[in-house]
Amino acid sequence: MFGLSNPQRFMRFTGPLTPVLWTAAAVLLAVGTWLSFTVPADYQQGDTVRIMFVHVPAASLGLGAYAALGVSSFFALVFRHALADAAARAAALPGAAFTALALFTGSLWGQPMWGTWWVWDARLTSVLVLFLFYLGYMALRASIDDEQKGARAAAVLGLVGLINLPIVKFSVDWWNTLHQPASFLTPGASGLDPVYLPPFLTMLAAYGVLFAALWLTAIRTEIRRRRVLTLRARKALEA
Amino acid sequence: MSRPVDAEPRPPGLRGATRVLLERELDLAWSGGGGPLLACGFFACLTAVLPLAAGGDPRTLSPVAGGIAWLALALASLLSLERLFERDLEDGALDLLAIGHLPLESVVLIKALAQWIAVGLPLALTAPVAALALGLPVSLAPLAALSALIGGAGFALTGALGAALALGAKRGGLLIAVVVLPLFIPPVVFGAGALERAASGQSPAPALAFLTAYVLFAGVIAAFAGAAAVRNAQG
Amino acid sequence: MIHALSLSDLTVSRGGRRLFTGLDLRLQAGEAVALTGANGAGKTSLLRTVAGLLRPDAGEIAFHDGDGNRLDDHLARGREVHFLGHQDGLKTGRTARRELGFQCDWLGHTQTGFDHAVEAFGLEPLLDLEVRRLSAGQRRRLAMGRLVGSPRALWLLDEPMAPLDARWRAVFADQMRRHLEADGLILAAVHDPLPIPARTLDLGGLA
Amino acid sequence: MLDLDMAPYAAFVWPAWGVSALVLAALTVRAVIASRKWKRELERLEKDQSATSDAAVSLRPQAAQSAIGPLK
Repeated sequence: MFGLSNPQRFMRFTGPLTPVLWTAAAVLLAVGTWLSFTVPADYQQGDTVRIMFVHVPAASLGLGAYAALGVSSFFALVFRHALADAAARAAALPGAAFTALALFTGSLWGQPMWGTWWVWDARLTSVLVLFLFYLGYMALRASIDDEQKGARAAAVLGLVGLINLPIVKFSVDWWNTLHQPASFLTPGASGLDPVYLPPFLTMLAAYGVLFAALWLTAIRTEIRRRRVLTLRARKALEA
Repeated sequence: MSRPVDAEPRPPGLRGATRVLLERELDLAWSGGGGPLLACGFFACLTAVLPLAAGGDPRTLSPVAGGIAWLALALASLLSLERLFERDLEDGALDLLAIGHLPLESVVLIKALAQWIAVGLPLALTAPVAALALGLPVSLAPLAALSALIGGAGFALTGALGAALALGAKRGGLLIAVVVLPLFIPPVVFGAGALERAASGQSPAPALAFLTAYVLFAGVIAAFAGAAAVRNAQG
Repeated sequence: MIHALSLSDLTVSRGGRRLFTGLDLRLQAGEAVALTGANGAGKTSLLRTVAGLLRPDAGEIAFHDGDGNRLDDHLARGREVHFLGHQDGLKTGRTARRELGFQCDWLGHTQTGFDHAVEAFGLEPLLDLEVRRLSAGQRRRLAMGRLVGSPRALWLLDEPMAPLDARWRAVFADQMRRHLEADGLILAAVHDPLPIPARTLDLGGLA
Repeated sequence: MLDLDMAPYAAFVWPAWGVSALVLAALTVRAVIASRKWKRELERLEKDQSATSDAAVSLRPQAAQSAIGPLK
């Protein structure tokens, strides 16, 4: 990871990699979608099982993106890498979008099953809380004018959020046992009929590669943006 | 020529410096007459508005009485968090605090302690009264006070961290709420959970244990992350 | 006890803008240095960097004691450095007595520190007033009280005498002279020259 | 076989997939547009920055000289 900390080397390394990621994401998404709609409907859930192929990947990538954000924040704070801060900043929006998608598709999935648009079960509530963490991070970064100070404050919050996530997850699960002894629908992949594995795994891979492509592109853009700002400042100085 | 001996500065020692800063923080928190009245007043307003909004029927209120008391406690703890660091940054006092005998980490903890005493303590005394008004069984009142006291420490510590993070931001108060409330979820869950378990006859001990664990955890995080946030805003 | 301050190859920037680079300075006990330069040249930032409030991009700040070995930065700054910035750091809602008391207690004072400060800057009539009611000059004298109340070797002053009138400037000049005689060090950002013998370090108008 | 007539649950599956596709597309478009915009801007600046530095002597921001003045 340290080798990449130098922006020039990072740009050279990710230059050819990014288009590859984009094409791989497109292919995986196409294949995943095709598989998702050719697999037979579930005898119990009917066609709603197809919603899971977009719901669970979105939730997983929402969490994965926050982990990337937290780890980048750690490097930005401890090693003061401008690149690490760019990485944290770049992961925020896609992560939040994935988490929002997970909430939306989750409620769409829940409606036919439980008859209500939202159920306070442990998993969905945890995704909602993750979304609140993203909101807090983005609100903090947007509220501080000084870019450098805003970046460091956001890095501290990103790291604090990462450390607090398992604690909050534990408290939500503990709360869940308190209110609903058995969560009567465990949409986890574990109870999944093996015939659904191919579409599910393909879609999960597709979301993962897509996030990687989005993330890398955003970091490269951020490096270029900062380079432009420096050049503009220098030009103003010489004018 | 060297300085006369009595002119050697007598370091206040850690206890001295801690006491000195705590007294100042409490004086600032309770100055302007309001003091604990403000926090309790806010709590009373919340408790009064709820039955008006949701209907006064005890059957609907009493099962949620503990939860509402804890929600009010969390929101009331957000009050006056902005005062904790923002004022000191504006009038330059934060620079003075940074070059004292105590490290910034201790300063953050002492400020959180002052916040707990100034806001947490009065709230912990008001919580049972409010909960009873909402229909909480009388037998639960002492537990409500105890859990509110412990939880209040968690709110003060995590709140102090939020206040430090929001330094230099425009709408500080609102930002602190958005940053801090997700981190308030564990204490609210464990605190209200303790009341719920007690109400259903089970022992609240595990919930209180988790609550205390959260407070200790929040203390460590608030000290280091808070000091880093203050240095960032100051530098 | 700080006996010498040395800055080597110091580079400081603020808000993404490079202020100065490659700055060297050696300050011995009993010496004063006046920082000059246009607004925005980085005088305040240099003082804040020495006080540890601002992190330098590069370079080294070292505090040495009497026989030359290096002191731990945190300990030196926590016990031996005074920083008097543009803002006085006073709480307007509290009385002058409490504020001066806090400043001296917080920074570590001698038994007679408080009275010494009150007598040095004529603060007696102001003590029972709330800081809100004091004028800028009175507030600055109150803030200066901590320099005398809590003896510390290195004074970092940012345009200290701006709000003072002629009479109190002379008093403060006298306090600075006594501080230097007692092996103190002074690093002050000024616009008009210091009323005491001092070397000048020009930060160069980069603005 | 492609099973598109999902009768009772179509009203839930299609919006789920539809919105997902929309959001992913929006994220992609936004990322690509921003990337292209700053790439062009950087190339433009670097082109005329190299132009100016060949022509005029590029004025390095002058470092502060730490000249110690005479003892007053």
